[in-house]
Amino acid sequence: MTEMVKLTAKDFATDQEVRWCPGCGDYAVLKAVQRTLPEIGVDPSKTVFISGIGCSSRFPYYMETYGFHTIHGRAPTIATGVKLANPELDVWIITGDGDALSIGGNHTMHVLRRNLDCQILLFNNEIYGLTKGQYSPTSRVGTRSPSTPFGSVDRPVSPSAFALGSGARFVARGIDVHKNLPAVLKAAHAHRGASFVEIYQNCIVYNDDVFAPFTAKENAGNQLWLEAGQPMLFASGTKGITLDRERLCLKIVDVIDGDWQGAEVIVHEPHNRGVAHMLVEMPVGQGWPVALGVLYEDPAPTFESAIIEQNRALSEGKPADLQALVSKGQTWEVAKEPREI
Amino acid sequence: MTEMVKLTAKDFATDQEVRWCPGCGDYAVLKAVQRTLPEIGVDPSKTVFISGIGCSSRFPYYMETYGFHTIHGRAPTIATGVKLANPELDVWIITGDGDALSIGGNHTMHVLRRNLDCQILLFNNEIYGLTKGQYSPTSRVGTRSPSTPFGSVDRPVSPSAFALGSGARFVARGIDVHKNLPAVLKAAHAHRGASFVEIYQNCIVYNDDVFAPFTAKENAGNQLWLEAGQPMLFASGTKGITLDRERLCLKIVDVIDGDWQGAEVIVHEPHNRGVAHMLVEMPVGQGWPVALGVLYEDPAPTFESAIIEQNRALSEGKPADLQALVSKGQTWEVAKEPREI
Amino acid sequence: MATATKFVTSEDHARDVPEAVVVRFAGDSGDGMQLTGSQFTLSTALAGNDLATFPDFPAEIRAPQGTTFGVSAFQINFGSATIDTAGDEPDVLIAMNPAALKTNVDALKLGGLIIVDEGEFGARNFAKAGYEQNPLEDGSLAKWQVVPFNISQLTLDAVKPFGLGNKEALRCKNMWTLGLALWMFDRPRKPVEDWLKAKFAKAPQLAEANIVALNAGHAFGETAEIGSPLKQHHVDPAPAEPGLYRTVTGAEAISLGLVAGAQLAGLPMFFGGYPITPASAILHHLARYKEFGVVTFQAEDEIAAIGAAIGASFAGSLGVTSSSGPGIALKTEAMGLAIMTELPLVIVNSQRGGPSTGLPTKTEQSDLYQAVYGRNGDAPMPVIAARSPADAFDCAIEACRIAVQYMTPVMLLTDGYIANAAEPWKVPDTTTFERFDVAFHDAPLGEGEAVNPYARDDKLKRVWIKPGTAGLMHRIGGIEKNVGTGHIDYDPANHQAMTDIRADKVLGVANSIPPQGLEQGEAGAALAVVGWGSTYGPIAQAVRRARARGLDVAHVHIRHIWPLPTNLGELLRGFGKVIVPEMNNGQLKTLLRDQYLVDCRPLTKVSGQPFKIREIETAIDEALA
Amino acid sequence: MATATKFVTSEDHARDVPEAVVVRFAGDSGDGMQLTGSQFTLSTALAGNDLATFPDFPAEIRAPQGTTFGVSAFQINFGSATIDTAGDEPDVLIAMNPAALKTNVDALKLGGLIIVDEGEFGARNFAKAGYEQNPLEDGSLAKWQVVPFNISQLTLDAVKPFGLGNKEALRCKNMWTLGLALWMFDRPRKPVEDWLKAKFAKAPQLAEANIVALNAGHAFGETAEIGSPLKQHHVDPAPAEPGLYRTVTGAEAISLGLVAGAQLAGLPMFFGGYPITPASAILHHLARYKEFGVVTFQAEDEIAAIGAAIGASFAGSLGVTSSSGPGIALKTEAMGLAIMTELPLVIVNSQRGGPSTGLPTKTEQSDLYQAVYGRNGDAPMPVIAARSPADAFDCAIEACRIAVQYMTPVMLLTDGYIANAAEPWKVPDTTTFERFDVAFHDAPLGEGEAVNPYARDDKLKRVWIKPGTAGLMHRIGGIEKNVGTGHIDYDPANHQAMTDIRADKVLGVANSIPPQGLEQGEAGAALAVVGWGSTYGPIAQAVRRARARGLDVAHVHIRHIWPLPTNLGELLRGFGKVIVPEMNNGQLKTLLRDQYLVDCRPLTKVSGQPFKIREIETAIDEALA
Ligand SMILES: Cc1ncc(C[n+]2csc(CCOP(=O)(O)OP(=O)(O)O)c2C)c(N)n1
Ligand SMILES: Cc1ncc(C[n+]2csc(CCOP(=O)(O)OP(=O)(O)O)c2C)c(N)n1
Ligand code: SF4
Ligand code: SF4
Ligand SMILES: [Mg+2]
Ligand SMILES: [Mg+2]
Repeated sequence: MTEMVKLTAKDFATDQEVRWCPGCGDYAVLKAVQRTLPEIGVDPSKTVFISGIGCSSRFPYYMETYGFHTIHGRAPTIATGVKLANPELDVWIITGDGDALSIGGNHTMHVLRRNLDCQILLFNNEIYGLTKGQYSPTSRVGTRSPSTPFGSVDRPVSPSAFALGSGARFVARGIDVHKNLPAVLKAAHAHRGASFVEIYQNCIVYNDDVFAPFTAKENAGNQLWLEAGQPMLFASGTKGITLDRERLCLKIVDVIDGDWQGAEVIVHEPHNRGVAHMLVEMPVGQGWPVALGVLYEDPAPTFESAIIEQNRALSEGKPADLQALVSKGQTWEVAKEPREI
Repeated sequence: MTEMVKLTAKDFATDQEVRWCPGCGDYAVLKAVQRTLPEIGVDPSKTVFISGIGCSSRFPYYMETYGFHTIHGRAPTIATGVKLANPELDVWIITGDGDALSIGGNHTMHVLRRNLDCQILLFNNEIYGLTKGQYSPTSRVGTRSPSTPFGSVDRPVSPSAFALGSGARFVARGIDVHKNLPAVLKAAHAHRGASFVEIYQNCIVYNDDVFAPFTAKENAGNQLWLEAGQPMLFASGTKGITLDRERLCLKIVDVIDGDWQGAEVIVHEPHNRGVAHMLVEMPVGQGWPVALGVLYEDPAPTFESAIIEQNRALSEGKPADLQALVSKGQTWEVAKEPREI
Repeated sequence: MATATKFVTSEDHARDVPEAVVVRFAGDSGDGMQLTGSQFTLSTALAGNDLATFPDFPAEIRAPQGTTFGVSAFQINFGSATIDTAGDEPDVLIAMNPAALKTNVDALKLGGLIIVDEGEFGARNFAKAGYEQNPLEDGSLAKWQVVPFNISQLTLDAVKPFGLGNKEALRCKNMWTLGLALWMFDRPRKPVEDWLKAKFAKAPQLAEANIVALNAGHAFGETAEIGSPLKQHHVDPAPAEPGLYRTVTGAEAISLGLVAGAQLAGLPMFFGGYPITPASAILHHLARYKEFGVVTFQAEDEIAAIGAAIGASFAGSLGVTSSSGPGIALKTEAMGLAIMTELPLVIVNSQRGGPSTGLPTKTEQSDLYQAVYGRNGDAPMPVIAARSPADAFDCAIEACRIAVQYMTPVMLLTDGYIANAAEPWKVPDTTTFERFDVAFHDAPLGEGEAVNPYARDDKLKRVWIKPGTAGLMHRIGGIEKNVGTGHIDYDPANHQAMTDIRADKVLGVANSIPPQGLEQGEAGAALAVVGWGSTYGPIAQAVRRARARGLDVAHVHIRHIWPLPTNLGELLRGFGKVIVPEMNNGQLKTLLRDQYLVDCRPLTKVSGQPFKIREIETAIDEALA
Repeated sequence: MATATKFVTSEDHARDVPEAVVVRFAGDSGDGMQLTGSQFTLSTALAGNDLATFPDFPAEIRAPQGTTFGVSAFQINFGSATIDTAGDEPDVLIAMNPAALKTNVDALKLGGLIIVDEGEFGARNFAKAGYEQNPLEDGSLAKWQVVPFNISQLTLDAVKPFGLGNKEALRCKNMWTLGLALWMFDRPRKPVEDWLKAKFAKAPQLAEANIVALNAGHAFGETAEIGSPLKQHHVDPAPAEPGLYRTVTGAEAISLGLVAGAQLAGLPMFFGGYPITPASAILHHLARYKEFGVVTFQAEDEIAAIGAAIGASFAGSLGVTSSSGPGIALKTEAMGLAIMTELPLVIVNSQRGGPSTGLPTKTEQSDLYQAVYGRNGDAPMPVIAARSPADAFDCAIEACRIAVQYMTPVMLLTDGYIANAAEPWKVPDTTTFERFDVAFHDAPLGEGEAVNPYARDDKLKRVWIKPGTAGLMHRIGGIEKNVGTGHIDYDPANHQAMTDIRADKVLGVANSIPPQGLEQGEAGAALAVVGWGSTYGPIAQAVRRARARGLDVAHVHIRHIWPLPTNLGELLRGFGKVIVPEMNNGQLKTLLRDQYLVDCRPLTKVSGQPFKIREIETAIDEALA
């Protein structure tokens, strides 16, 4: 890449045929990423997509960048090695709800708490697509699936709540086919540190329309798109979120004639962690909207920069003298003429 | 146990010599548990202590109950099997900060989100005791240890914040040597579902006095003991916690002459999840107290009861007829006289 | 297969009254070929033929339509004689599109019959399949007999009255094809109709449309004026013992066998699993058997799955877990815990192509090393292997028996081929099965007596004390235990003693198993073909053919991989030569050579595909040349 | 050991001018015996003796004082001749309390010397140690020579001037004891004094108190009027090649070797680890070598540790990970990924007693099966084993060489004994080492050319393309790859081809290693003792003694466990008999019998303790009887 030509989405597509089911939400995310990267202006040869196993984890094969399709749940560990070995690389982790939160939950937590500089795109379809439709840790109670033919009984985990609890410094949400996805991706990329993005992705084969209550056109009013410095409004601005100062929890208020101040609607401050916790835990469905966009952002030092900096500081002025290293400690000389007994 | 005699702490002690370092905080927790169980009136033969690996995980050997000292990080998985196989058993999980949050973080999350009825005692000494003092995921930035001789750089995870993010319905905190520990243990036992208890435990050998800023006698004022329906006061009632209604976050206020209402000090409602999040995330040290006692409690159906109930409902009236089972599906008869060709 | 009573050579006969036919259905993943295949299988079974099947599908859920990597195929071999494999070379290939033709035609027998859906043979599909021109026209299929129909159009015409959308209407193509196939082999349509009605109970219109398509395909065969290649064949029923039969896949049979095993042990069963191809089906089956006291648990990962199963065993259930290669690898550490705590546990490994993610939907036998040797420490564990879908039922029971009678984890090896393949199964009379009821230890302690969870019987089995038992509280764990008390003990002599006990206990399992027999041939034969697992079918047929040609060859098939039957060494030493065909690089071979110092020669195949009979026959010829 | 030049029999000589002495320090975990031992070792090395050590400590951090399971011991064998083991039976036992006496006295040589701290011999400690009465008085030690002093009191008296608390003052006991030991063997105190000053740089008063205790112990030896048992011995220096020497433990040597290996490859090193006994020390050492481009990462678990190492290798570093049995088990799945993606990786396994948690602080060789066979799928991987602390340095370099020259994960086996034991090491001239610089592939693509990450050289090594390289973007992963393009490919013939390539590539490593040599004896000897790893010492001594007695026995010690040296089969077939001593139930034996059909007889010991020379000598005698 000596001459920097303006790249297009096509330049980020490989010659490999895309192998998802027709109609799968993964296509839309792939398109969005392929469109966004040239807009950000990244160098494909400095970009690495790392995934685990799952339908979504096939993603790297379709990106004309470096890529590693690893093993189930372990993408964050491989990403950590890649980034520590070469912090110049721009690392994207692609994962699913099963990959990131079932088998891989621990690594997801640790990559977030350590704050490795990377983007984590979690394709949440609330199902195991690749293994043919078993319920996942994000599936709702009552999900019927091959492994739960009479309905699942365990309470799901909320990816974004889990990310926050794990110490994430950037938490965002998007929808596979929504036009705002590129903006969310750009924000994630701009954030230094681990950017956690939960993408609601429709699995047309095993969990079709599970997000329709807020993704369907007629339900778009249930989307609360957050923007820094802007009031938390939804339903075309007719409703807003405020804090119930009695019960110390969030509350929905009607906004009359756009007077959101009057309704005491909260202005979104992405660095407010307490509010972020409440936003991700809004009981979606029961009249509550889904919080989308950048829910929380408050940068902190990144893991790899701290490591690199420590290593640099400690090795400054110390030559890598192998002979000196092996000769260290308390040593003794045996004289030229060996003593024989 | 046909006749129920009143048991004492001694009845819960085994004949095994306790093998922790002299002065280790684990002794105090062991004592507290051995004292509390007879007070609750549990049946030792229906009680199971399950642990992973670590100094703390030696605990079961010292409890005259059933016990399983398993492998590193996996105690929640074994506990899940025990409880699903026999929901009558009273299951305690004993784990350390490394065991529960380093290698075992994923299982900790899942046992919490599933809400298995059990008590989880996490001995947080912010260090790996058993392997001789390496830093752990709860160690503070800058911790010098054999594996981080120049100080650790990664941001620690907060056990209680992680538990909440994982969907815990009961989160409490205690201190190894504090007189309130039995009360916390009782509350945990009384809660139906997964009760998460973080115990600050002093490792006298590898991390001595790391909690002294709030555990030392002279620093007891930094302990905020929460009680349902009571105002959040600390420093002998001279300070309290309130909500900054501008910035929507917690704030410390001075309480003059005990007028906490005047100072707008919050009354602790254990089921308030939003406030619980803020309490566990108070930046301890920088003038902030440590929230102790039952931080959050809001019961939900337990995993094993839901499973058992579903299985019961589905098998009701269906005999376990093995012959019928193997004869299922589309079958055909081959006549007595086999046709030969 | 389970019902074999008489030996009849197959496939080598003249074709007029065929005794065995191999049919392969191939189409796009979305074409429903697996359904077509399994319904055809059922009708074949009902017609009394012996049979074996081989479903072969892509790793993708639904790859883009029309591509070669999206092709899904189903092969069935059925006949009036004993059938042991899904057949080397199809006689008939039904290809629903150019990609299906392309990927499958090379396997077809010289002169075999190709039926294609002409309606899919257009330029776009040629391109996707990588054909430069129309293969139906360029003479490239001259070795075979090609019969093209426009199945798409014929289906659309047939279901027109239902006013379905184009896409939905075309979904009935597979039933049209099935109808034609049923006609070709003179089969009743009723069972399929019943099945369709049940399947589409909530959409009776779809059921009807499919039935109409089925009938249309059948009628087409009856009435269409097609030349000789397409004619009706009747395949006589195979000889079989009288009784009730059903078809069974390996995954089903293992599930049923585990339920039976737990019942025979008198225990509730706990199954901890995590989905993975091709093991998931066992979880799916068991999730439906609630009335048998089966608790299924979809864990967060394979480690949690085995951990929970160990916990359940500790609590007094029969713990079972299942996975395939990568997941079994993850369970390794916990298996060590089960070995050390001497808890019963059944671990089912449905082997697939490796290493790593490998070829998830393909079959292989390459986890034998892992099963026998793949743990830290000296960690002996019994291992048994199923040879066929029906045999998997017996093996699952056997695994349960060993687990509870010896207080040990047991690994049951099966593979992708067995898991998915179906074969007829004579329903056993379960009331005649020998029980192996577990007696939990619950005797109250005597005066001054201490609980000893490591007290043993003369088989070296330790006592199983259920938590909840009054007065017998005790602790177990993964650290070495004192041989006399069960307390933690690091003493050197004690570790040696416990290591010896663990090894001897597992070796002792050999005393409870039958001596190794011969499938065919005599002890002392010039050549023995020694196999294990799903190579049974091709080895049995190959040996049969070789013996029919007068060769002195025997077939030994090993179920008990560890410990090996006590007479095996002697048996092997008696043969002139020994070859060991395996779908791996020679793993059982290592075991046999180590144990018996017999020059067992490996015959390896690691392609994700079962052996062909011919491949083994060739090896026999070479060995005896 | 590394410095052996001449053979001199040891221990069997008359005792007046001893040529080898075995001393064992034993005390409570809190008594600082490991420090005493390592300082004594250093002074011994400085005195020019050859030596070997064996630290033996409990799993507990600090078990309750005075108990037998809390005893920590350190044994050293040193002499004026070649020393290969820490010695079978101590000549001198220094026991700091009754528990230490109890657990160690039985190993003592008949007539050996026992020094005890009388101050600890009170009723409470007898009870804790399980003595019913005072062993110093009941005649039970009559076989040995017992010299009791009140070391506690003598130490308290000595350090009184410093006004330390009782507990702190008693902490100096170990230095008093060391002082006495230094006197006994005529050693300078200066190095210990220097070390104390450095150690207590921030508390000079403590340094002084310890030095005073050290001098007091020494002076006590000089002046005390004790009978004959306690007298000064001078052990002459051992013959050694001239040069610079230091002591080194296995963990240190591996760390240094890894650094050297990465340097020779011209790569930065990435080390991903998770603490576990006895592997942690490698992480601890490497964490200090920042200036060598070493990045250490304490991961959340062993899976993350190897995952990160694989990621680092993908990114162009030399990835290294390390653990012991249970942790290695957890890495199994990821090893498969490294094999499939053909990335260089060094996996160090510091073996400990198993199975499961087992005996974490004890030594064993029971992970060989796991190393060679323990993965799903046909997953070949080179395995090499270090025989001693000093040898571990060379082996670590060799592991790095194979990893980068063949693009493969390599497992390096060591064990708890090697990891902790120390021996003198002639510091090598690293400038003479042969480099194996890595050439990353970065040639721009030609017209119409596609990137092929699986393009190979004639050693079958694939190209290594660093992410960040302009224009060579590509994707790798755990699914089977096309042999020609590197794209995903499920084709049967392709899988067979890739399976063969993976196997052949690893087998090809044998072409880059020296042929198997003999440590002692001749090819064709009546008996060969074939060993691997840390059994080197006792085998070497046992064979030496047997040969000194005129027996025709050879010693073969295998470094390259997989692939085995190409001449090994021929070599083994030439011997009359072969015995294979292993600290496991016969694992290398399996490999050898499988590969060569040679009747290798196992000699097993699974007690968590190294072999005694005598045990092997006895086996030699029996084999030749
Ligand atoms: C160790 C291991 N266990 C299990 C599997 C099987 N497996 C592959 S993907 C997957 C879950 C996929 O779910 P998700 O991450 O949500 O991805 P999706 O397919 O829905 O995009 C499972 C269980 C595996 N490949 N490896
Ligand atoms: C699989 C595995 N990895 C690593 C270890 C080594 N190990 C034992 S305990 C432990 C950490 C202990 O820390 P923690 O859980 O905080 O317990 P503590 O000793 O501090 O009570 C480690 C790393 C092990 N036993 N097993
Ligand atoms: S199964 Fe679902 S997630 Fe997977 S490719 Fe198909 S539609 Fe997409
Ligand atoms: S090392 Fe620390 S945590 Fe472990 S027993 Fe000792 S004091 Fe307790
Ligand atoms: Mg999913
Ligand atoms: Mg800890």
